[in-house]
Amino acid sequence: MNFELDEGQALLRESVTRQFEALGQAPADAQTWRAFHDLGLLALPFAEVCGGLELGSEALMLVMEAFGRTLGQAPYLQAVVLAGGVLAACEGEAAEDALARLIAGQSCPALCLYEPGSRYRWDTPSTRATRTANGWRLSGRKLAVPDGGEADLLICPAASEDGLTLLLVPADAAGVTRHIRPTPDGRTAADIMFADVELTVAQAIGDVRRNHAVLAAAIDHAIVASCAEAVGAMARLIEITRDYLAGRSQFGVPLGSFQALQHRAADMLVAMEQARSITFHAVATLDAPAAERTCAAAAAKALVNRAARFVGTQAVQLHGGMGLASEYPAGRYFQRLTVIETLFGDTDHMLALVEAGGDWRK
Amino acid sequence: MNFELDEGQALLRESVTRQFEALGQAPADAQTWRAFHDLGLLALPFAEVCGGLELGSEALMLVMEAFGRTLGQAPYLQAVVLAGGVLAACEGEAAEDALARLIAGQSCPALCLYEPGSRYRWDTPSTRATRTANGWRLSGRKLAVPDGGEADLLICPAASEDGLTLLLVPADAAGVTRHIRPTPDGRTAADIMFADVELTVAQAIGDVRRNHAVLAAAIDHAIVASCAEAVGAMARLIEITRDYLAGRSQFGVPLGSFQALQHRAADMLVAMEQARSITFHAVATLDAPAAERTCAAAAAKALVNRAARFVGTQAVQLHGGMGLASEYPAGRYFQRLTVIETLFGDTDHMLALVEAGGDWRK
Amino acid sequence: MELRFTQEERLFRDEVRDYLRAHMPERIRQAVQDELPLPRAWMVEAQQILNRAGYAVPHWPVEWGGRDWTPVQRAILTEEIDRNACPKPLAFNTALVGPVIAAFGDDAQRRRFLPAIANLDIWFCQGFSEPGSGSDLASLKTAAVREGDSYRINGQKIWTTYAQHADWIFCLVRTDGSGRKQQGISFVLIDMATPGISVRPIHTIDGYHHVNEVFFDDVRIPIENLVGEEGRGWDYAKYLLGQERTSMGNVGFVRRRLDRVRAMATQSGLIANPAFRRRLTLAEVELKALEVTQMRVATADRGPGAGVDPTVSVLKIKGAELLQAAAALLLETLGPEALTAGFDEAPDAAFDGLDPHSAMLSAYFSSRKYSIFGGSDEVQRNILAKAVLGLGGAA
Amino acid sequence: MELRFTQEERLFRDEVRDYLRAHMPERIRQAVQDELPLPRAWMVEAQQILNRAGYAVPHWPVEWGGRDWTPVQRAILTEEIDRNACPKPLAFNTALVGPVIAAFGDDAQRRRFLPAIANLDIWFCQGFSEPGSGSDLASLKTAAVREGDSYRINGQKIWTTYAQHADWIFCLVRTDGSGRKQQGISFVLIDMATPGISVRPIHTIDGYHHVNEVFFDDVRIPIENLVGEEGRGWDYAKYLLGQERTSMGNVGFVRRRLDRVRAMATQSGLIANPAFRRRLTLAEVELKALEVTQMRVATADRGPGAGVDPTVSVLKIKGAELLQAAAALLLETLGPEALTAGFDEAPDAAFDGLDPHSAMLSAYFSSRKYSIFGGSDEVQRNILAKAVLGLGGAA
Repeated sequence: MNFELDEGQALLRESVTRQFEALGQAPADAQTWRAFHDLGLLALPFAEVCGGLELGSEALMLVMEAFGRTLGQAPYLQAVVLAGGVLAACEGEAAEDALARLIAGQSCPALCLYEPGSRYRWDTPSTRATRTANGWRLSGRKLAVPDGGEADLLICPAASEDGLTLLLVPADAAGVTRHIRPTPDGRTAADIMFADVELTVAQAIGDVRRNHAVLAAAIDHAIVASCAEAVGAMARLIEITRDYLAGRSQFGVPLGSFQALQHRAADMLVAMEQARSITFHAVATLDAPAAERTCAAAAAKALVNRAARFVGTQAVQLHGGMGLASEYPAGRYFQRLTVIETLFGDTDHMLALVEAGGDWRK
Repeated sequence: MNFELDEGQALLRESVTRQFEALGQAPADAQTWRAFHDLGLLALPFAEVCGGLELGSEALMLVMEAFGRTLGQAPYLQAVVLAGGVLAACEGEAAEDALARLIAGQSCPALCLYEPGSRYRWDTPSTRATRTANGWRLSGRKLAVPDGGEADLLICPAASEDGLTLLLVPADAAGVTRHIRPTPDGRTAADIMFADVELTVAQAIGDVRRNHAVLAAAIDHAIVASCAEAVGAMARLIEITRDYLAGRSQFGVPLGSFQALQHRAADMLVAMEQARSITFHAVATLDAPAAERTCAAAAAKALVNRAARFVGTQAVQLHGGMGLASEYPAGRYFQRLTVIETLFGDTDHMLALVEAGGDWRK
Repeated sequence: MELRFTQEERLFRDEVRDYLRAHMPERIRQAVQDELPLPRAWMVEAQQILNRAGYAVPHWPVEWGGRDWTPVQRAILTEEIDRNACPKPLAFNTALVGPVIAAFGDDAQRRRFLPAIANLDIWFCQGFSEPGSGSDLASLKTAAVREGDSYRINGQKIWTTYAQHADWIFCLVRTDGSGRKQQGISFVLIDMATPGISVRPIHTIDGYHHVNEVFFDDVRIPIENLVGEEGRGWDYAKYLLGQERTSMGNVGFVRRRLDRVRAMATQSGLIANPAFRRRLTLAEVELKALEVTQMRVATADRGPGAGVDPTVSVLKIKGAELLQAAAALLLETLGPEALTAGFDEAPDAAFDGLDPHSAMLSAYFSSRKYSIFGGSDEVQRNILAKAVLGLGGAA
Repeated sequence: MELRFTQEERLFRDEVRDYLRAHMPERIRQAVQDELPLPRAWMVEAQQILNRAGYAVPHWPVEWGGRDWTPVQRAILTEEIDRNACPKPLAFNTALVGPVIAAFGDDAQRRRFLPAIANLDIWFCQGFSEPGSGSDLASLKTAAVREGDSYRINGQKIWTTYAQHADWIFCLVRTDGSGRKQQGISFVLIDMATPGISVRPIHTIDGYHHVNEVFFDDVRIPIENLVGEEGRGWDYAKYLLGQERTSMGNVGFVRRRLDRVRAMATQSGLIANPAFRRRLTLAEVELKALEVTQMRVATADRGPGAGVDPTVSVLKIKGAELLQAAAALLLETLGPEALTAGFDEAPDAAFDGLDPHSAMLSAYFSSRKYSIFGGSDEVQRNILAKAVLGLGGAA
């Protein structure tokens, strides 16, 4: 056991962070996506046989942490980790093609998980897929798909007579309507209506007997990736807060000399370090059997959610009015951390998942 | 609405506090009980027709607060508020006699509520009362009766063929065994075994159709009284902590000049004042319909429990090692506050009671 | 000691409630209920409805529209306004500049401003904070130099709420820089239409535009706009701190938000989750305590000028905490839909047809300000440590 | 980066675990499991069992019984000792006085003391704190005056754990009062049987007797009992702060306590209450994070004398918090029976037949000490603010 980066990991972290800082926090565009492609980020988690780099979970964690530190705006979590994770786990030509286009930087897919009233349960969709003469007809409504407005390809889980069916739907297919709404982190999410969308047989990917497991694995990977992103964002936000406290005076002395504020900052650090530790544990457990993996991912997200809220709100508090202004960075980190809190499940949901996993404590 | 004491209340508070301080924290004895009698405390809550002073809930609150401030050791909460409350609400000669003896300072009764595995539910006892030719036979086990070792008369709720039956059992009756154990506040509690205790018909007091309501009312009054005691203890503990911080130096400056400690003390004050407010609300609701009264009492206890834990643990923390030593007052207040937390129900139980009461928010 | 409302107080409460429900338009109450940002015109309309019944400035001197009410009555009014989802009177007008003009202004100022302030015919904003002053208000630098019959003002104010709506601004300015920083501060009124004033919006993390920077570049105002004596502005500002005590807990606001959480959670079924329910119940219990704390503060009212009552700090700290806790419950209630439950519309945009969900995430972010502005949590704890606990001299 | 245990590390863990389970008597493990105060003889017995396998002082120099293990192995040992409910080696001996003698003592001291310290043949207690010193350790006043070949010592120590059991005490004493308070402090070893020493018990709120006051009244000790150089005691004390890092989180202790809570709650049915279960699950999740934090601290071990690693403060703060949270869950699990679940027996009283419940309430009160002793939470936060955040100069 050893927590030091090896040479390759240190190099990866350095180059990715430098590149992300250069890209800044402008909305992601085609050029950004091209840069990601050239850095190898779009191929990073995938198996070599699919054209991926197969760099492993630790590498993905480092990339996500760099995202968090720099408040990167690109839909990497959605397209590569979540949707890409599903595509990579499904056999068949359609999924393979879609993955190849993602890796080549030609496509940006999105997975549509939640529905009105579903809360964080994704495994029993109300969206229906019915068989037609030529393939499938899809109807239903999916909610709050992060970066779903930027996707050209939607992966839509639906209930069919066969079971949990995964359908690949081009975003511009007839019958697809997207309502794209801004989210507080300066990005967007889409509410998506599928109204009698006609699909071919080939557009149903995967195997209904395995789809639940495929989705669960991809979601767990995305949960852990979001934890790493949050850890990076918290670490940077604590630095920003420290600099603010050290640089600003009140009543003739630096803010950072007030012990109550010092101790608050220390508590933020404690929360962040604990979040980092549990994220390490979840990364180390990503290849474990499914029940153990899901427990570890949920445990990590539970603690990361709590830390994100504490660090985010206290950073704003320590910044005073400045923390509330959108033009200063502290508030923007708080906004992204809050968005991450709402992804995949809040603390209570995650703790319930841990409990459902039975005796995960070893 | 007005929170200032009127003249009589101010006088009561002053005289009771002075008397309690004179008695000190020595274990309660017959002399203490005599002093209580002479002060009118044993008659205070009871109706004038029973020989009581009928001073009202506000007066009882003031007395209990003075108890808390001075860490009074006498079994007043148990004998007068809880057991006395049951006796006063039961008709019949046995209950009336017992109450008269209590008021006269000749008896010290106790109510036995909990059983192995019952947690804080008192309304479905496993203790059984069965009819005999001459009256009743009582068998069962009651747990952790506060000050139950000092009682000469035990009120024991039991299940019988009639329903919830209340039996008056002399503590020295054949078949009664008490295991008296010290509690952390320097007092004692008794585990009590009733093994085929033979009782007369007259020793069953009250009316099985009303017993549940009688117990509920007495318990609610005792809950609110315990809240007032905790408020008094917290207020005094905060003063003690303030004096310690102001009087003690470290690194060449008074402890009280460290802002982190100041803010902790301020938070203790906030918690105590909120506990005081919700106790006022509960006192004001003691005469309301039962459901509303129980909700208000439970709400008060929930918040008082939380405040007691925060104020108690933080007072110890701010005292450092001194807070852990039994011979200094801070730890003893913490001990009593912890005991109060365990009386009648912990925070979770109290919140569940509030929820069970339906729409208590008005 | 009388821990319950008296019969008279209950009747008073019913009277207030009946008036509010009868006269406040449903569209305004619904918008307040949904925590949407209100258009300026609606806020004026609402205050005039209150003022017509004497509900805008009951704490003022009777000759200027005040009512000779008990503190409990005033607290009941505040609570009913909040509970019935009515907009509160604009605090800058009724709680801040109005009482100062009433107490320290001259007769001409009183006649000119007080009726217009009460009726929101003139909208005032507040120019106290400056960049760099933070909680150390007295370090302000905006300078007013006497030149004949006028002052020439240069400097900058920040966090000025509703400067974009305001007709006038009341400012603390430095008229003398020679003594202690608390000395040489004066209290002046400035017409926002005066040449040399510019307003720059500060967009906040709730997605809205409430606050601003206000710049003064050689702004000339007549000396008649000085309130009271030159150099005593700090005293007047401290006088203000003794005012507006009963609304500091935001009790009614918390109540509305928690009621909304319960209604939404009941509809969605989330209420069946006991872990969630306990958190909601605890918040409701805390709120009940805060209601009593508010009444304790209100009835301990020691009149204007009596200085700071430290229990107000308990109210302020706990009120902010509960408003934030309620906002967090709102977020939890929304589930994944929280992601898109806000940030959809520009402020003061066409108002009809706004998704009632749309302001909820904004409310979450906006709630952070309650522990920062109006005396931060940290300042309140300093006050408690010093005033109540006798602990002081801290860094 | 290798976030999992290696195959070798897993084998090592199994080896340790097997030894502990095979050799540590069940009565001792049961008493540790029940958090009962152990008789002195049992603690000696347990440490000798550990020492026989080289488990008492693996971090010492190899020539004095140490093992040339990796930091991960040492961390695994600590955790397995805790997890299998074995008593830890007496920290005063193995983590504190031993390493100082090994590093700074002379050969005679090493030969005389180190084997006996490792085997608990000599029991040391610690004389650092004094009345009035609190966290400001260097303000100590106990004076050692050189008189020929001996020191004459006068003064008082406080919070001396197990002074009633100890054969020797290691003390910081003032040998020179002229310079800065950190100067003129020396590190000496004192036989507790020396005339002039008296021990007064301090009873604590957990109902037990762990700590004491120790009085020195003209106590004479030979100068051979000075460790290292006169006047450098403060340096040696600081050296100690860099030691004993991996056990500061009390990870295994928290684990045992939480396991006990879960077992009791499962038996009583309380586990069916989701609100309770969430609290327990959260504590377990926090503990899992703490286990990783502990390994991070262990593997970042920079050797003796490298000074303070601030991440240790995270471990210390969070370990205490979790131990206290677990104690609170224990209290909740007991329900009304908490009232009588402790305070029943005198310390070191006849050991058989103690109710296994009897120490639980004691555990609740005892847990408070973890955020006070060994560098209070407040001191740890100061360290973090200064060392990691670069914020300093506070009052």
